[in-house]
Amino acid sequence: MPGLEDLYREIILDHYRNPRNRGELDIPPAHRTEGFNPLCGDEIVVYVSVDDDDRVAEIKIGGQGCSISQSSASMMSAAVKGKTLDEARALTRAFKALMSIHETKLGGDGSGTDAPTPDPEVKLGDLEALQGVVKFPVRIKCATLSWNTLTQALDEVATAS
Amino acid sequence: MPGLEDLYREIILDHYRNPRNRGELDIPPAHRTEGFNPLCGDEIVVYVSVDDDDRVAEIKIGGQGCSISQSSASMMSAAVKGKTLDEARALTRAFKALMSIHETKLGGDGSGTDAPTPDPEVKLGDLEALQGVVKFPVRIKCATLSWNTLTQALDEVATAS
Amino acid sequence: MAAALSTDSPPTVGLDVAAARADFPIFDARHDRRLVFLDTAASSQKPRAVLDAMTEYYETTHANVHRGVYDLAERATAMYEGARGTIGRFIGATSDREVLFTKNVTEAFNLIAHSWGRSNLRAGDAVLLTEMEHHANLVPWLMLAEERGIELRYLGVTDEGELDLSDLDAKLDGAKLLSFTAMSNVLGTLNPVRQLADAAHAAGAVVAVDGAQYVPHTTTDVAALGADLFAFTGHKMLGPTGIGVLWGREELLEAMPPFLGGGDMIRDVRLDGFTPNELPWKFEAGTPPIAEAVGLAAAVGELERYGMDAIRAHEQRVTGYAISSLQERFGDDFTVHGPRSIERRGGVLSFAFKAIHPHDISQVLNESGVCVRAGHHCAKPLMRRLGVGATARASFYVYNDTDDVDALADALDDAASMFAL
Amino acid sequence: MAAALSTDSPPTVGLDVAAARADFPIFDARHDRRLVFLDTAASSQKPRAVLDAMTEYYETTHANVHRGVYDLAERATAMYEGARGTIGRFIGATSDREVLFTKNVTEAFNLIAHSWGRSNLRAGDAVLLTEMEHHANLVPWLMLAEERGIELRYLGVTDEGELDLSDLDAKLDGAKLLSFTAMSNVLGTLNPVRQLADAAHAAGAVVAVDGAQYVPHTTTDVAALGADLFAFTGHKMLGPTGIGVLWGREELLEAMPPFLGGGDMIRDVRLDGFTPNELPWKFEAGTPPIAEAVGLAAAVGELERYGMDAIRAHEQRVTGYAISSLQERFGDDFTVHGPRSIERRGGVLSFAFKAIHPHDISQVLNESGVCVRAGHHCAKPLMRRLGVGATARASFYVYNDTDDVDALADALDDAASMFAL
Ligand SMILES: Cc1ncc(COP(=O)(O)O)c(C=O)c1O
Ligand SMILES: Cc1ncc(COP(=O)(O)O)c(C=O)c1O
Repeated sequence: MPGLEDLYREIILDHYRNPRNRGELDIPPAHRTEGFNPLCGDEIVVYVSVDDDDRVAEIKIGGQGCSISQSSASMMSAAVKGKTLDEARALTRAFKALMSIHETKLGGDGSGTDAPTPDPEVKLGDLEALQGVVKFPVRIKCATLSWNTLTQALDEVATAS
Repeated sequence: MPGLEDLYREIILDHYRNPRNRGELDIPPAHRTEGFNPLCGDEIVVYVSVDDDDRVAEIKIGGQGCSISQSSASMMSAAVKGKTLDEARALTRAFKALMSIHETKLGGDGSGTDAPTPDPEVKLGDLEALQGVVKFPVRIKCATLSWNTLTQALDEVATAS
Repeated sequence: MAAALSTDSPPTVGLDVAAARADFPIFDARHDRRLVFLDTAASSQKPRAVLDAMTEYYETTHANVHRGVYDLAERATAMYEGARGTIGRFIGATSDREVLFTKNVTEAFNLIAHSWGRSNLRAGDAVLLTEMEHHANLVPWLMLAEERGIELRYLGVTDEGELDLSDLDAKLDGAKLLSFTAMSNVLGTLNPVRQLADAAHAAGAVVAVDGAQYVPHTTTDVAALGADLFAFTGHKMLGPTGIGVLWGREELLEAMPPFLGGGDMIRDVRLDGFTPNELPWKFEAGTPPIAEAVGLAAAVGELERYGMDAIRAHEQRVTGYAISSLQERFGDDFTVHGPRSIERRGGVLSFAFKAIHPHDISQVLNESGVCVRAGHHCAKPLMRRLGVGATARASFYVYNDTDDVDALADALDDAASMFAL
Repeated sequence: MAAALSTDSPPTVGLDVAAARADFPIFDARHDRRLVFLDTAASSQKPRAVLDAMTEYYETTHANVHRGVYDLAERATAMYEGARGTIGRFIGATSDREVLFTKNVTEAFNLIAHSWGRSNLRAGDAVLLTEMEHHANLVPWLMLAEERGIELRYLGVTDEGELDLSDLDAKLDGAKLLSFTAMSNVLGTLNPVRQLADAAHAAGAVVAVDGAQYVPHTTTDVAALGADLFAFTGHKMLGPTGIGVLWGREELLEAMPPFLGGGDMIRDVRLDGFTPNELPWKFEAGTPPIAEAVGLAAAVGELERYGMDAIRAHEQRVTGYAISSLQERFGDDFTVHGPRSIERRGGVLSFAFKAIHPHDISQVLNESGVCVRAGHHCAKPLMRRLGVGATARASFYVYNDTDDVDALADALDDAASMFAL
């Protein structure tokens, strides 16, 4: 049986206690997207602005939720900030691949059931700390919530421009 | 466990093999009523004519069904023929009382769930041979089918006149 | 009077929790740590007597019911219909014709909405619900509202977690139905069923009651409660999954059209129409939950053996201990949602602890074998009313005692140190 | 081709009936006489492995599914969803999203009629059924016809007990749905599912198939059969009561509105509306039949252990023996309703014997421990077509062998002497 230390790694708790990029951005120019997990009531708000080079110039996170959803959002914001849209999407795919085991098995929340193929070149860095979550299938939805919301946000930005 | 001899008494088989009052009557003057048991598909047709003294002057039985429903109908016809309506009704109550145990417990056929109070004066005679049926709850509906049909027929005659 | 609960006279014999625990195989030593199961409000554990009754039924008696002449079929029918009688008597039903088996209480409310609702409600008619309903008593009405254009009204919830009755009469005015829960599965609130039923009847409305959290925990008398329709679910009262019960007043059920169509609910079928069967079979389409009915009757036997008054008193004691000991230990860090008075609540305790998210609480508690539920408990409108996304919820039953509360408290300490913000 | 049955290559290993019987506690010596159970078509007996799986689930794992963070709830969820996968694979489903649990196959057809029917059929639209349908696939449509004014058409039944396909195309013309049984529960007839499905699709109709008598007895591949919707029931295939299955093509289910409303089938609920959950949960309202799903998955395990081809071959052998030996022994006194060729029928044998009423036959047979069903078998329109009020029906499964047929024959002799007319 997996232990709590697999789930609540120190770096996760650190991001939970000290969330990075917490706040709001003016919309416009930024874009705002909400995501929520109906099973546990978690909400994530992603504010994102993309510059002319197709880079994530600014990103801020709002909402409330459990330590896993909050820390995943915090790490995500740190990881994609300054990245190009393509890089952000590749990172998302890599992260979702890390999480994809069992994701469709748990009483759906509509966050997509496609198992993305990751690019082996992409490095997850700190985000790998979230790998322990897959041992707690119920929590996978918490970890992926912010990423699904980001994907939706970037899609909306792409469509709008 | 009750044995078959409790159910298929010789007198019952005799009425089954040699049904009394089998046939039809002209309507009018006679009255015709159909009854059926949806659980087993049994059908009974009762033809009855009532004279000016309120007596069952003639009764004939049609339809098809199992030995219990057919013999019960045959015995009934013999028992009520020549009786007054009141006597026929008292006999019906006495017979239904004999059968009433468990009747409502078996997946309804709408034949009424009232447990009638019998008149202790009423003698059932041969009909008591059907008593063994109560040990076979599923078959009670077979035994009561013709009686319920008779009741309905007499009610209809009474309403019509 | 809190919904006809017998709380004035303490039961002569208290509940022997150690003996009760021994009845439930899941609390066996087989497990690597003590199981502190505090999630009965979601589903109760099952005593050996219930499992044995079902196994024995299958091992000695099984056959399809209602249509067979041979012994097995006759015995299976007698057991199934006997279970109906046992369960009916347990809730004070006067006739077996009033006791319908469904697959769960959710189906029962769908039955009410489809059968009673479609035949009694026209566009513009009002149905009164409450803000503390479980989705089972919300979604069927939302679906009907969408289809038929009926109006849904809601009794509000006060800050104390009780129904706001200040505008009851106004909201009942013109309502055709009042449908509400006898006890909240989130707040533990025991609603004043009789008072609400009387008010509804005075206003000419039919009364449907969700007894899912009520029947398992206290003496139930549907007539004394004043209900016209009353539904509950087997798996929360020591019974198996796959079975629920709808009780209804005979004249009301008699007038309602069938819901599901198929075998057993018909008297005759022709290519151009059908005639429904009589009660209760009119509402039981297809092969019913036979073994489940046998299991639920055995569960009722167990509940009666404990004694419903003893169960209620026991849960009041454990709940009272939980509220006072946890507040003493954690002060303002521990907040109970819902009434604090054990007279006005059952043994379902939703709480907030520090700023720790319910999911994290439940996860850390699990490490000590303490099982509590975290989430919206199928009551999202109530969550919005409480202004939270989720709550952590502990609930108590015959196999819980104050030692479980202490285990919960210790585990909360672990959560506090892990998430010290 | 008779509905994709693998009858050409006999199975390498036959079915060991003695071993199979030993798997079923009901055939234990406990009883005072040998049990000759010939009523599987109404409901099958249950092997120990199925009972053990359910008991073990309750004894070690039970908790409500889908919402809990703690271990028990997570394991219960994994077992419930795992059962879905096992059962889906057994019938050739390609995705778990296509496999919905209901309470029985009757609920599945009500689901189809309510959800697909109400959203796809307008007054005057036609649905094509057959005269040999079970009430489960008749009454929901009769109810919808009454409510919506749709037209119901029926494929007739030939004197040989097969579907009359001579006017198939004419009857399909303009029909929006063809819904029919893969195998008759009265006649044993195996209908040409693929041929019917192809014709229906060519005419633009959706195809729903009643697999209640098919799935338990032969290899099933929903895609190869060409079905769009395919339903069956747990208790006829070694599984428990209280569970049925509806498989549907994903796009079709995706487009269908929810049927029952309540917990688990929603994504969000507000006081003024709700958002349904995704497949398959959209169609599963309330606490599902958790232990029953675990039991049904164990039943599938047992069926796969016997081998579906071996089961089919075994039943063909026993049925063939029954038809030939009974006709040899009783001549014209014994009449089979339905096809005589074992290639075109399953192991369900309705018969007439002398002029003895089926009820009396069943009653006398019971005396020798021989269980056959007597009645209309929930197929009253078919009874009218056959011109009988009832039939006696013997049906065979893994625990039956030719000795059971001999016992049936001997008991028929008893009936003959008792009722010698
Ligand atoms: C062909 C057929 N369809 C439907 C049913 C109904 O099954 P259930 O009663 O489990 O819903 C049966 C069995 O009774 C059947 O044989
Ligand atoms: C108050 C209340 N109503 C309805 C339900 C639904 O019960 P079920 O899922 O058994 O239909 C529950 C439990 O989940 C409940 O607590």
